[in-house]
Amino acid sequence: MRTMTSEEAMTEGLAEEMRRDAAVLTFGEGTATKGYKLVGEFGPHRVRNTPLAEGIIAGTAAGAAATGLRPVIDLLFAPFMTFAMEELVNSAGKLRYISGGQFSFPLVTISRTGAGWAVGGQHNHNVEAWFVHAPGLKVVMPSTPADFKGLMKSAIRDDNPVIFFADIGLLHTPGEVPEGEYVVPIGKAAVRREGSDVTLISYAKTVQRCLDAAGVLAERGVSAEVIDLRSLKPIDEETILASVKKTGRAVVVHEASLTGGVGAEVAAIVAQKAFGALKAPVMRVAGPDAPPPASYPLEQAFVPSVERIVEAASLTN
Amino acid sequence: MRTMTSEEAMTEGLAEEMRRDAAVLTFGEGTATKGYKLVGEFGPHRVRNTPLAEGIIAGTAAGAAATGLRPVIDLLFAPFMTFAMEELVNSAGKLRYISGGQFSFPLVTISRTGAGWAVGGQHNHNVEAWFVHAPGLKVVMPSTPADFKGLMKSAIRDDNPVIFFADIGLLHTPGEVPEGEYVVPIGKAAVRREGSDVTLISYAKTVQRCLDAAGVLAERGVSAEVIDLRSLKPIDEETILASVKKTGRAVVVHEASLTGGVGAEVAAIVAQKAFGALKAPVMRVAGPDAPPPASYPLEQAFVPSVERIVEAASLTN
Amino acid sequence: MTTMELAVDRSVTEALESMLLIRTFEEKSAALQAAGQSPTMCTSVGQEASAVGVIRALGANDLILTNHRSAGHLLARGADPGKIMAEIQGKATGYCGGKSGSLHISAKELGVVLTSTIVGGELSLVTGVGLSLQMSGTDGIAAVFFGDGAATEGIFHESVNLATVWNLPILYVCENNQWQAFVHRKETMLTDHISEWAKGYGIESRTVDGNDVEAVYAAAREAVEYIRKTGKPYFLETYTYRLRGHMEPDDQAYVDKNELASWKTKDPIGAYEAKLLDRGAVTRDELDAMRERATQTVERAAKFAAESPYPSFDQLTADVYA
Amino acid sequence: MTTMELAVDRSVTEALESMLLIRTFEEKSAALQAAGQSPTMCTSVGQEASAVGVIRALGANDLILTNHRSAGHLLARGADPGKIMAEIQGKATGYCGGKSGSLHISAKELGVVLTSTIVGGELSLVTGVGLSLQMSGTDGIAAVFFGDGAATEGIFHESVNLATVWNLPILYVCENNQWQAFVHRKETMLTDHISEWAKGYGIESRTVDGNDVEAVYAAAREAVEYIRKTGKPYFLETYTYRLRGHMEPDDQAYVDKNELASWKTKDPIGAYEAKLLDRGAVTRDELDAMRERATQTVERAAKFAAESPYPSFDQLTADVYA
Ligand SMILES: Cc1ncc(C[n+]2csc(CCOP(=O)(O)OP(=O)(O)O)c2C)c(N)n1
Ligand SMILES: Cc1ncc(C[n+]2csc(CCOP(=O)(O)OP(=O)(O)O)c2C)c(N)n1
Ligand SMILES: [Mg+2]
Ligand SMILES: [Mg+2]
Repeated sequence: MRTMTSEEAMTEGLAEEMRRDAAVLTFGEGTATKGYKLVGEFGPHRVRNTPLAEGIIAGTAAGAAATGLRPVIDLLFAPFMTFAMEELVNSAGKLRYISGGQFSFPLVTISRTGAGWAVGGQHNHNVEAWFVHAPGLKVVMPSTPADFKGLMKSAIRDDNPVIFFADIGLLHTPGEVPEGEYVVPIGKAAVRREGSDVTLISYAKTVQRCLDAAGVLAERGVSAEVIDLRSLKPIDEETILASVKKTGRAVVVHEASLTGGVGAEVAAIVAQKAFGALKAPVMRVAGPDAPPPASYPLEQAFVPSVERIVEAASLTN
Repeated sequence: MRTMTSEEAMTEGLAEEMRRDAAVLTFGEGTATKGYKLVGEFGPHRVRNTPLAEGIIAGTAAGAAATGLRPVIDLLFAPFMTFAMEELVNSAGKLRYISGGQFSFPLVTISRTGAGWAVGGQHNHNVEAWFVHAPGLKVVMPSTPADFKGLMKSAIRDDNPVIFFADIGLLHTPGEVPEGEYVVPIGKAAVRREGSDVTLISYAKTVQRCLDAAGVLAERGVSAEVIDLRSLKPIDEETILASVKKTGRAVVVHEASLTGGVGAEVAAIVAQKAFGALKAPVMRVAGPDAPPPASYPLEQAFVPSVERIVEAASLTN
Repeated sequence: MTTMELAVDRSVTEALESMLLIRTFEEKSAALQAAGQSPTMCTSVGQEASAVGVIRALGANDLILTNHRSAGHLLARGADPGKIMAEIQGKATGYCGGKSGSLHISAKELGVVLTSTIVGGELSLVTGVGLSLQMSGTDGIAAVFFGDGAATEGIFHESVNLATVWNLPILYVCENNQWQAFVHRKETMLTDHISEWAKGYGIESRTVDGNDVEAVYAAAREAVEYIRKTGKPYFLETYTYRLRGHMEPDDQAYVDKNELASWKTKDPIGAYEAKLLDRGAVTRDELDAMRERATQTVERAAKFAAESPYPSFDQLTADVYA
Repeated sequence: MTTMELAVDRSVTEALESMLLIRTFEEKSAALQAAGQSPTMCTSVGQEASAVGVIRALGANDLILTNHRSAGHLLARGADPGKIMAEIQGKATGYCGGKSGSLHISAKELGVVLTSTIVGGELSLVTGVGLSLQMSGTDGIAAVFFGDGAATEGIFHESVNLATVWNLPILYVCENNQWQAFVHRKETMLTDHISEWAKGYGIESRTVDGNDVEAVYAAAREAVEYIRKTGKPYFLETYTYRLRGHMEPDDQAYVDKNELASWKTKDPIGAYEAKLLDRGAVTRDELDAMRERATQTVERAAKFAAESPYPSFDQLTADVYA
């Protein structure tokens, strides 16, 4: 199979959807500059640079979505979304419900986060849990180039606002991406490795760390199953619960800060709905409750390590 | 003991701290109009109306806090905080850490949320979990007039940004408030009722519903302990765990939407750290993953009812 | 009387009737609130000329965005008073099935797309609606109503600037009613006119006497023509005054008595009635008949709302997702 | 030579030396980045006159807020180049212990309070700093540096309006360098001058040639005096150009070659050297000596940074709370 980076895969997904549907357009700070190839193919009206103003970028997307377009907006880095919370949460997320179903908001936001570029806590801040806890939104955060493409396509086709997080640490790593039409459904997790003793549940860059941890655990005779959530809202309860009911043990892993992270939701689901099967405490391995530091070694230390995952999995035994 | 409403208690706490410390000042949209008595006592420089602009209200508070003042800002309703996320999260929450500890941000934000006034999803949206999942912030949400006062005083004295949520449904209910100096420490939960069979963990308006549920359960021979978290960050793990280790059963209750709510964090803590004591699934009873509707009967139905709490507690048996 | 005069004549009385309907509707809503029979709402008493003058200048395919103070805009657009009243009361028969309540009523069927009670929300959304219109290639325009308070939100700056840079077909209607809830406009800005701010962006702009329905209509007509011709946005400020409080009930204790009294003499309805009587365009009897019709209409609306059911409980989680 | 002339003379060469230090420092940083020995950073090459001219007009007790493009402001204020370089590299000896990196360096000891890399963050914070100064009753002022891009964020509108309404002692310094990362300013606004926007608020404002250090200094002096005398804010736009890319490395493929070339002829350092040589205020030998001193200083800084340790791992969770 051909390989490409996640960045390329995401762009390919966007370009294919723009080809398929004239209602799709994309804009953001530098979107046309960086996407000059898209400008070439789709013209300057469908690929636009904007002023430096996240609020109006998101608001424009919401207003356009409610009246027939399908905007894909690039908000650059996740912490900049703080300037667009009103438009994403109060408008895109709620106005369908508030209006009694009169409008829908088919839009996609892209933003980057996570360790990798040592850019510090105002560029790197994993806030996916906020959007999981906001009504009317969907949230995805892929870990492979194929999923970057397949989820981007699904996100664009979805009639609801989809918040698409790109893990900085994954953007430039190449991986296999199927040729032709390739769509990954929102709401469906992937079992990346099968196992029978413990379930490691993760998403984005820490999926690979879970896989590495599973390798280490295998050497110690522990068979770990690894689940890549991919979609954080809706979350694939079925896959999570089926696995934990089988293994009886769960470790949830993510880079976002521990307290109030998506891992809490996963742990809570497991503790309620797979309780009978649980043989051990539900463990969480996550970033500390601190902003990610810029200093490279510290930034790396922010991310759950293979050792910490192995240790947590061992504690469940 | 004298009684007053939560609204009055909160204002009394603020006034006392303004008397005690000249660095404390308060501003917001209509703060001086509604707080004309405070203007009378402390003058127009310390009690100010602002333009209608939440971002700059919060940013001004952060900048002032870093340079010697102790601002208390009124952001009115919780959904309006979406316009102030940048300033609260990226500045007040992170700039201490990012600057290597050069600055601190002693500020308090007040905002209202929750069912009670049938004002719909853009005035009523319980977003406390967002701030729990943001570094450098503290979050409180009291349930009694005494705690409104005591936590307001602690929040103002704290050298960190404190996000103070006022449950609309509680604001005008009177209750006892001790005379004189009365401070409630941040980070300390209150056991509102002791019990031995199940622990009901809640905060804000649903604490009373838990107490009512405990009454119903008692009639059925089930002894429920009721914990009022009061502080959501830091959260009082010790009190939660001590109780669940005693009862072996936990039900977490809040008005905020279920998915990704503070209840997920509590459930996760319990599932990891009290696992050995657990006799039953950790249950959550929460608002639906929807915006709160304006229509009064629907708005009321959004809030976990006594029946739902009783039912969840019964499922743990 | 020539056909032309007749047309003007009818338009004139329609404008007055529209204003009377709004006033009657809002005073009834407030009375119901005071009587404990309705939840709270904001009224636009004193600002009717702004709503009616602008909306009558729009075409049937033009789109409208409004805010928390929207009953006037909706009624001027021909909304069903019963469905508004029902929505205010959270009834299933309201425009939004009772989920909006008074604060965020939209009515797609009337082209009232998107209403937000987040002050400034309408300004963030209108650029997207304008973009849709631009991309669709029709000559439709989007009119957005917002207050002087909304103009102090940062999103105002972002919205007007983007609309100007992208040439979006938007009519910005700033209803400068001197109040931002409990704060007087003068406490929030040094300028008297929001149109002064607009100038900096390079958008065509103008302030009009918001209490003179004919002046508002004429200005809005000009603005709408300009937008259709050039594809560019236009900024119209209607200078007016909020005669009642911010939200019911409100004793207006914080309002300067002289200022209020002076603006009461400029009440857009009273002023227009006097003008029309003076011109001989209406008679006292016709006026009485109009008022009576408005009262009847509003009473029917109130009855409809009162008799309407609340939404069923399954609505609690309906329409979250498409 | 009179004492007065001498003083001017020294100030003149100090200004030049300060600009040379900034240029040398930033080019070294960029070279280290290119060599894989430093993380990325933004440079202010071409904008040195703005930083030096403004900062030299400030008093020792005045406070400064800056942004992602801050090395010039820090160095002009007398910051230790070694501590900046160490911070850029995430070393424990940097101004923020390595936690900031290049993008949000503040240095309380120099009065550089609060730096945010969120574009517009500095604008939201400065009103609070101004409020503290106002409440303290001193005559200190807060100077805030931000770009033309920051001016398109809504918070710009909120900040300038609040400062004007509340009479906060703030010097707004808009460094209009024609670029907002990869977007040309012209794509984001119809006006050429942000000071046009400022006018609407009623704030005193002015645009100055940002590549002429003496003109910037004179304008900033006047502004600072105005603020101290009136207690009111002042808006100063320094019109300049970003000669390097947005962030290292950047091939500037998207930049118009002619525009870039034309601004290169207006390089603030080259222009000032020529002017001073022409005036006889410096000799070629003195210039060479200055450059040599700058190079020495920067090499020492680079050595210091390179030899400095990374922060210890316990720093990961230190200083989250006070
Ligand atoms: C973002 C936000 N902040 C505050 C409020 C509370 N609020 C509702 S209306 C209002 C005043 C609005 O003033 P203006 O924009 O002038 O409109 P008007 O009410 O005068 O028509 C305020 C402060 C809100 N709804 N949204
Ligand atoms: C809120 C926010 N949006 C976007 C960015 C990414 N970004 C960093 S610098 C920059 C351009 C800033 O332009 P300007 O304000 O003119 O400053 P300059 O870089 O030209 O000095 C952008 C878009 C950011 N840091 N913060
Ligand atoms: Mg107003
Ligand atoms: Mg710039």
